[in-house]
Parts: sequence; C-alpha cells; structure tokens
Amino acid sequence: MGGWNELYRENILDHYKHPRNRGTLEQPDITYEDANPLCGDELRMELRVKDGRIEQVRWTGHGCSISQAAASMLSERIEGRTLDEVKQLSRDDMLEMLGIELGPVRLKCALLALKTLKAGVYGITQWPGEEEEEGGS
Amino acid sequence: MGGWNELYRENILDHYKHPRNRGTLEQPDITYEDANPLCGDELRMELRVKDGRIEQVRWTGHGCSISQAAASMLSERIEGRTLDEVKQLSRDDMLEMLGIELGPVRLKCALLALKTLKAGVYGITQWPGEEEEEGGS
Amino acid sequence: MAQWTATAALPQPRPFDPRAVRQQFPIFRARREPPLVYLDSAATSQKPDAVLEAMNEYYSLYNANIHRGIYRIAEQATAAYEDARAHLARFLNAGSPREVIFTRNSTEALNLIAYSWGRANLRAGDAILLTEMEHHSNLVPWQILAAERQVELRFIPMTPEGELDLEPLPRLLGDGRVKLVSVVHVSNVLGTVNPVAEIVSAARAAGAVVVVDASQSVPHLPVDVRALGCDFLACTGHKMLGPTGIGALWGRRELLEAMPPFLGGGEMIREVKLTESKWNELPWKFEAGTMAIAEAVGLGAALLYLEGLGMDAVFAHDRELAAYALGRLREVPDLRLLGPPLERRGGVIAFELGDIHPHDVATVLDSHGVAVRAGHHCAMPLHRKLGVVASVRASFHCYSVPEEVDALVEGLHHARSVFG
Amino acid sequence: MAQWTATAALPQPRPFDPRAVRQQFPIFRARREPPLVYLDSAATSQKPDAVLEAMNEYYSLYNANIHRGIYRIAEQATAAYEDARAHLARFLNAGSPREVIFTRNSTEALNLIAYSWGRANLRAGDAILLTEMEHHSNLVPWQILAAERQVELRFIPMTPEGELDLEPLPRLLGDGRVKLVSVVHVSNVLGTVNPVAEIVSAARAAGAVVVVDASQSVPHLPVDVRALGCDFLACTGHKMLGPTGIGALWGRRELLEAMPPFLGGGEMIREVKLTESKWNELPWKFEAGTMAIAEAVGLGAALLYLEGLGMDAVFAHDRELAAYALGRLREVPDLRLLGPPLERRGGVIAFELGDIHPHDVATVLDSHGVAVRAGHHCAMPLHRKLGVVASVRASFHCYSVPEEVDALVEGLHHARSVFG
Ligand SMILES: Cc1ncc(COP(=O)(O)O)c(C=O)c1O
Ligand SMILES: Cc1ncc(COP(=O)(O)O)c(C=O)c1O
Repeated sequence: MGGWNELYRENILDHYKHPRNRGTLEQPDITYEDANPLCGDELRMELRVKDGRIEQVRWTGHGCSISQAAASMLSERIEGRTLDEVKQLSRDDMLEMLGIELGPVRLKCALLALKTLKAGVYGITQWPGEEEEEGGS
Repeated sequence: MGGWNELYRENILDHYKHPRNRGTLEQPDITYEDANPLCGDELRMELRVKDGRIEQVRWTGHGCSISQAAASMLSERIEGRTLDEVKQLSRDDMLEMLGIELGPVRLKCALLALKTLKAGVYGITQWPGEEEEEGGS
Repeated sequence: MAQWTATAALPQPRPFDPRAVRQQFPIFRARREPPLVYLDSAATSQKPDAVLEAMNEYYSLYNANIHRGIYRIAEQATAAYEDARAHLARFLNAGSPREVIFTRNSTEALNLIAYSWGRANLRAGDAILLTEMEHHSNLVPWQILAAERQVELRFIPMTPEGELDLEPLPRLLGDGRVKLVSVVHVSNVLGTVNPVAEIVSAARAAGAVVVVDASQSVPHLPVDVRALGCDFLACTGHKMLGPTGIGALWGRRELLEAMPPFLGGGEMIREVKLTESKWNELPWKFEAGTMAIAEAVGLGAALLYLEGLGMDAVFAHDRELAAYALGRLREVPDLRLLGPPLERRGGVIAFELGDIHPHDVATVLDSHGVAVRAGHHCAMPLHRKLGVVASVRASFHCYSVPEEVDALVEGLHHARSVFG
Repeated sequence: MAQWTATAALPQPRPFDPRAVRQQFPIFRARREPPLVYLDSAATSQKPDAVLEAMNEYYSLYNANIHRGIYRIAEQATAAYEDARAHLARFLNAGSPREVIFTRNSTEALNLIAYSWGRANLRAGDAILLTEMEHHSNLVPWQILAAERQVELRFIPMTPEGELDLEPLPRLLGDGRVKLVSVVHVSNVLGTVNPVAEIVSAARAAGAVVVVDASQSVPHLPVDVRALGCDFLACTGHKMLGPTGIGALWGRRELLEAMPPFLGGGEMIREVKLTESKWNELPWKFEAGTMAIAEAVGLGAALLYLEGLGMDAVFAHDRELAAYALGRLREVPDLRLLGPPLERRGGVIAFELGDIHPHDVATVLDSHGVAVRAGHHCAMPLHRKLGVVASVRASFHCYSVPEEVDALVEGLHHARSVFG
C-alpha cells in the first residue's frame, strides 16, 4: 500500500492544502484558461510580465490534488523567470517538481498548469511532452 | 479424401454433364431469372402452366456443377406437378435430390434453382429454408 | 424470459455462488498484492475462461475469412459467426437473426441508426427526444445529426434523485414533431432502471421510432426486445463478459429493410459495377468488410455463460450486492450517494466523498487494489444536472463479492484520513 | 526502411525459415487429416502464438477500459493500447502516433475518409479517380458518396494483363476536377504491385488528395507513408497476422485536424453539453466508444513478429513462392493464369482451370485439405474487365511452404480428372 504514500507525499498535500499564489491580478498582461473537461479540472493563470520577465503569477481553478499542487508549485517556480525560461520548462521538469510517478489520466492533471501557462505565453496548445514524442523514426 | 467423391457423386456429375430440360420455351407462362452474383451463378426458369399444373419446364444458366445439377434435377421433379406441390418443396427436398452435405456458400448454389422457381411462381424471394428458420423462440 | 421493469414483480431466480464464478475468471486467479478488487464492471466486464477459450479455439483451429470460403475451416468459421448472431437474437428474443447486426460496440450501433435511419428519415423541423441521463454515445450522434439537419433536440428531464420525470412526456411528444426517441435502459452512472416500456408506448403512440441504449441492461438483466416494444436496441459485448471489438444493433426488420446502407464494401453488397451497386440482404447489408469474427465467437460463449447463470440470477446478485454496498457506504462520514433508492436501481453506485476530488479518492483506492471509476463516466450533462463535477462509481457483475465492498469502504476511510 | 516499388531494386533481405515460422502458428500444429494447406492468406492471415498470447495476457492480467481509469490495470491497458498505436505509426513511418486512427478494418478506414473528408470537401461537379482493379471496399464508399453529392467517378484503366495503364492519367487529372484519388497498392486478386508513388505525384500535382488502400501491401512488404507521399492509407489487422476486429487509417495530420468527426460518443469528445459538444484532439476525435483494446494489443504483437522476420524478407519469401507456384501451375493443362509477370507481383496468384467452375475446383481442392478462394474476391469489376466470371486464387504468407504449392497442383490435376 505504498501507492498513496508515494503519490500524496507530503509536498503535494502541503501545496494542495496551502496553495501558493492562488488568486487573481488587478491588470494581468497575460491571462489564459484551460480545462481538462474529462476530469473537470479547470485552471486560469494570470501573469504580470515586464521586459520579458514574469513579475507576478496568480492562478485560480479547481480540480484534484495533483492539478492544484502542480499549479501551486509551478507558480512558485516561474516567478521572476523570463518567458524564454518558461518555454524551456518540460513535462519532466513538472514531474520532477511533483516528485511522483503517474499514470496516463493523472499525467494530464499534473500537466494542466504547465499546458495552460505555455498556451498563455506561446500559444502552444499541445500537452507538454508531446512535441518531443513526435517526429517519427 | 472422400469429400469430392461424396460431393460429386455420380448423380450430380451426370446431371451436370448431361443437363435435363435445358433450353427455352416458345411462349412460357412464367419466366423468372435470378442470380447469385457472389458466385456468378445465373439461372433462368421458364414454365408452361395449365390448370395450375406445370406442363413444361426449361432452364438456362451457368454456374458450378451443383447449381447446374440442381436446376436439372429440379426441372425433372416438377414437370407434371401442381403449383401447390411446388410451393411445398423445401430446402431439404432439394438437398435430398442432390444427396450431399454442403457448406454455407455452396448451399446457395444448391438452392438457386429452387429459389428462382419459387420466386417465379409465388414471388417468394427468400432463400429456401429461411422462412422456417425464423420466428423467434 | 420475463422482462423486468421497475414496476414488475421480480421472478425468484436460482442463485449462483459468486465465489465459484469468480474462479472461472483468469484475472481473479492471477496473484497480486494487494489482490484485485474490481468494481468497474460498468466500464467493462471481466471475461471468463470460456470466452477466451472459444476465441483461442477459433484462432487455433478454424481461423478463416467468412461467407465466401469453400473450404472446411471457412465453413466452420462462417457457421460459428452466424451461430453467434442467432444466439444473440434468441438472447434478446428478437424475431429473427436477420434483425441482429454486429457492430464494434454500442456507440457504433447508435451511430448506425443516426447515419442510416436518421439521414433517410429526418427533415428540418423534426425533433429527437432524449433524456438528461444519456451516455455521450447516445447524445453526440444525435447532436451531429441535429446540427446537420436542423433537427431539434428535446430532453426528458431527470429528477435530483436521478430518475426520469415522465410527467412532461405528453407535452414533449404532443406536437407530433418528435420522430425518434432514444433512451438509456439502465443508467451507467446511477444504475437507475428506466421505465422503458412506458416511454416506448407513449412514443410509439405519438408516431416516433424508439431506440433503447441497452449497454448496461443487456449484460445484467433479462432484456426482451419484443416485450420492450422498441424499434432499435444497442448493446456492447465487452460489458457482457464478451471481448472488446464487438457489439450489436437489433432493429425491427421492416425498418432495417427500408434503410440505406451505412458503411460500403465487403459483404454488404450483392452486385458491384464500377459506378453502382446492389445491396445485400439483411443483416449483411450493414456489415462492411471483414467483421470481428473471433469476437463474435467470443460473444457467443459469453451468452452461453450468462445463460448458465441465468439473467434473473445475475440481476438478483447485482442488487443484493448493491443493497449491501449502500448500507456499508452509509457508514462512511461525508459520503453522498447519488441516484435512486435500491428498488429502482441495478448494480451501479455513484457517490461523492466530502470535497475530496474523485481522482484523489480513486488513487487512494487504487493503492488498496480497489478499481473504481472517477470522473463523469461519459455523462457530463447528467453530472451538470446533479450539480457535481465528477463522481466516484463502483459497479458489479456476477463475479463481485461482498468482501470487495468491504475493501472499498476501508479504502474510503483511508482517503478521508489522507485528505481530511 | 526502403520503400519497395515495382521499379526500385530489391534490397537483399536476411531470409527466414518458413518451416520454423510455421511451427509458431497453432493452426498448423493442430493435427488433421488431410493436413491444412492454407493458401488463402489474402483473405485473412493465420496468427502466431505471440499474438494470441498477447491478447490472452491482456484479458487475464489487465483487462480494463482505457483512457479514463485511475487504477493500475486501466493504466496498463491504456499504455498497451497507445503503445500499439505508436508501434503502428513507426511501422508505417508516420510522422506521429496522432496520425494513426484505429478502425475495425480497412473498409471502415476507407468509409471514414469518405464520410468525414469526403462530405466536408466534395461538391457537385467534383470527381473522384479510382482504378478498375479496386476491391469493393475501395469502390462502394465512393459510389455512395458520389451518388449523394453528384460527384463523378473516373477510373484508371487496367490492361488485360492486370496492370494499371497510366497513359491516360494526365487526361483523367487534366481538368482539375479530380479532388481525390484512391488506389489499391497491391491487388488482392492479381497480386499486382501498383506504381503508387508515380500516381501520387501526378495526383498531388493536380491538387488531389491521395488515398492508398494498403490492405494487401502492409502485411507483405515494407510500406513507408512518407516515401509513398500519399495523404491517407488504410490497412487491416487480420491480414497482417493480427486479430480480427482491428484496422487502421493513417492520415496526414493537417488533413485529419481539419476533418469533422465521423462517429459520435465516448472518447472522441472533449466536452459535452446537452445540445453541443467539443471534439477531442487527434487521434481520439475519430475513435468513438470503447475501442478494440485487446485487438490493438494483438496487432502490436503482430507488428513485433513481422519486424522480427523483416518485411523485406517476408516479401522476398512471398515472391519466391510465387515464382515456384507460377512454374508449377504452368504444368497443369488448361490452366490460365491471370495477372502480371512475376517481376510486378506479390504472393497472390489467380487463375482459371479450363471451364471448370472455380467453386468446383475449390471443392475438389478442399478434399485435399487445400484452402483456396473461389469467386470474385470482392472485385467484380476487375473480373468483368478481364472477362471472367470468377477465378481461383492462391495466396501466401510467411508460413507458406513449397509443399503447399505441390498439394495445390496435385489437387488441380484431380479436379481435371473429375470434371474432364
Ligand atoms: C485490396 C483490399 N482492400 C480492402 C480490403 C478490405 O479489408 P477488410 O475486409 O479487412 O476491411 C481487402 C480485403 O479483403 C483487400 O484485399
Ligand atoms: C449507457 C451506455 N451507453 C453507451 C455506452 C457505450 O458503450 P461502448 O463504449 O461499448 O460503445 C456505455 C458504456 O460505456 C454505456 O454505459
């Protein structure tokens, strides 16, 4: 019965129960909403950007602990970073932040925040990780 | 290797090689053509009928030995019979005339003549035997 | 076989021993730690040895393409495929095997009706009547058709308890514009057994053709298409102990005869010229290309297995377990059950656990080996109507045992302690 | 992987031993008298142990519905299903697994294009270009579409030797009305390997979208969708050592993205409201309802098996047997071979035997245990063009051995003596 232990390791539960940067901004420069309707997870990201650097992040949404913790962790990670750095963030970075192994359904929960962020910043609407998977043999 | 022996027992080969009543009538009372396009078998039946009794039968067509032998045997069987007797002819009667066991594809070859006959006489367009099969539990 | 509806008296079935049944399913014999507690039979059922053996036998002894081969194994394969069709026709008490068309699943069966019957019969201004508790597979095909043909969609409403409210039915059917009614027999979320026969008679009196989505009923209770009185019925093999890749549409012969074909190619044709073709007879008119032969054989074996248990007994078993589960789930604090009272439901139970997201509940349960479904179960409008985003669903079949319910309840307590 | 076409040089493949291969197919290990001489692989192939084992493993260890389950076996099942898709994408050298849509068979794949792409893109006055050697499955869907949309059907003619005559191609494409070209890669009757790449470049230059019916090529030779340059390609699992009930459509991503969905329900939806829905992303947009999961797993195992043999080696083996068979068949008096010379054909040989009806030939052969096909092989227009009502067809796969050709020839002599 290690599964839940591992999956809900303290870090995730902590972010879930005490989300960082949750809320909205007065006048965001970038706003993007996305959802994973299959789960009912919804997320809205708001950024204030100056000289290509993210000054402030706020997010709102609802969903499972993984999707909420991921949004919380990601928001901490990107504050103060440049948009170029955000573009570099990969699916593996997100999973590393979460520190868990996930099956295909919950992978989408884990990646919703990053997907929303990248869509808002770059209009990339694929699920993170898919760009890499493709390209053939 | 009994299969072909049994299937092409002399009787069938005899009717195939020396078909009875093959040909056309001057002024038939009933004419009906049918085909089993899946096999390319084609058959045309012509009847002269008087007082509800079949006076003369002629058939033309082409196809495999079973379909041709069946037409030949059936034509012998119905000459002089009443239309009511024809209606009674069942799939089993036809198979008895042929005297062989057949799989689903060749069953249709065997029944084409009877089907053509019944369609011509009664407008019954089902494959012989299907009426009986149906009706539920 | 008596048709069970919400109002009819239950026959007294001869019960079977679910523990013995369970041993006939290889997935439950496989050792694993924790053991598999499979409570997701509404998504797909497990398969008994008999089904796998029938398919292996097909592939190992008489695998061949059907309908055209003049050699022994092709004849065997054709006979086995057509026997499965005839068997399903008897199982549903259909008038003839010709009325049974094999499809990939229920979804394809419903789409077949929408494409073939729908496009031939519906005109702008007509209406289709559905219910608010449909599975997406009995919703989206009609939406696509409705958008294409300017047809109106209407809905029989659902009560907060998850039952159909038939009170507005006369009004919904009253203007004579409803040409087709399609309703789910047993809800895949709430387990509600709908009063289909009643809807059918109202709908047919109003001149509408009636489709029953029997995806969840055919696997679990006796279904008799003639007793139901409907015109079309869809069911799916993988939920009824059969393999994936096969389902069926039953339709009244007159309707099927009059319908244009759906998919073109293969067995559905009688004669083909370069620019035109003649269609084959029923049921082949609707079966294009090489069909799921092994899967039909497997489905036939599943029917035999279900008949051995008795569909009355299967349903009685499901309901007995549901009764036990409802009782035990009421012990769990903050658990909110969805759906109707026991008397009007089958072996499907959906619930919420406080404000813990169903995904989180399912993940904790998985760590206990308990497989449940979490989400909207392909019924978003139903969830929206009930005001919930998603739910947890436990569902049973003939191999389900009370100990599995106990494991579920234990896992739920655990989930509460993690997220509490 | 080099794309083999009629004109390219054959690579030197590493050969395999068909006798050893044969032992891996349970149907050939089963004892029977006379032994099974299976010469009907163009209708359906036999299945190796590996394929049956993969499916049995799925059903016995991780049978679950895919895409939605948050428990271990559902995750395993989802991964296995999607792995099979990715595997097929690599097998065909597709740009992405998203370009591969699972269907029941080739026929459904071709119908999917006709319904979705065809209805969205073709207008009255447009034309579709086919060939005179198409299988009904690549003819009838276009006939239905053509009749519905007042679209003209044109045909690349076939020579009496059973090869495409490309001479009129510029004229057929010249008026710019041809919007879609659909051609068979390898003829299922004559074994002709068509110069698809050449047709593709002419068709694309004329602004047409090109579909390749690869039902008979993907199972027998290396096929590379990018080298072919086509827009869509259809193939079918049961002919490539895989199970029944599964096939695939490959399509260029841009085209698939722009197409409306075909069947509605299940995984193909992103969001469903009562009267409207949003579609899911590729490839799921085109996969409605519970798919053939076990069958996808089985197909994946078949791909692995074929890769183990090497597709170059499979084709070399087919052609070697074809060469042997053509030689031996020429010994049989009154036998008339159909189709092109060896250099331009695969492992399929159709013929007539004097004026003995093919059914009669097949029946005598069956008594020798020899399974061949007799009829029009779902290609009536081709037969009409060749002026024959029906033909006998022998076809090979990796497990076929020369002794089977010998048994065929012996049986043909016998048929002559019975009907002579
Ligand atoms: C060339 C060709 N196209 C299409 C098909 C149809 O394949 P399926 O029946 O698997 O859909 C076949 C097989 O019979 C074929 O040989
Ligand atoms: C009520 C209902 N209808 C339709 C379906 C669709 O069945 P399938 O996915 O087998 O097509 C399901 C199963 O998910 C169902 O429960």
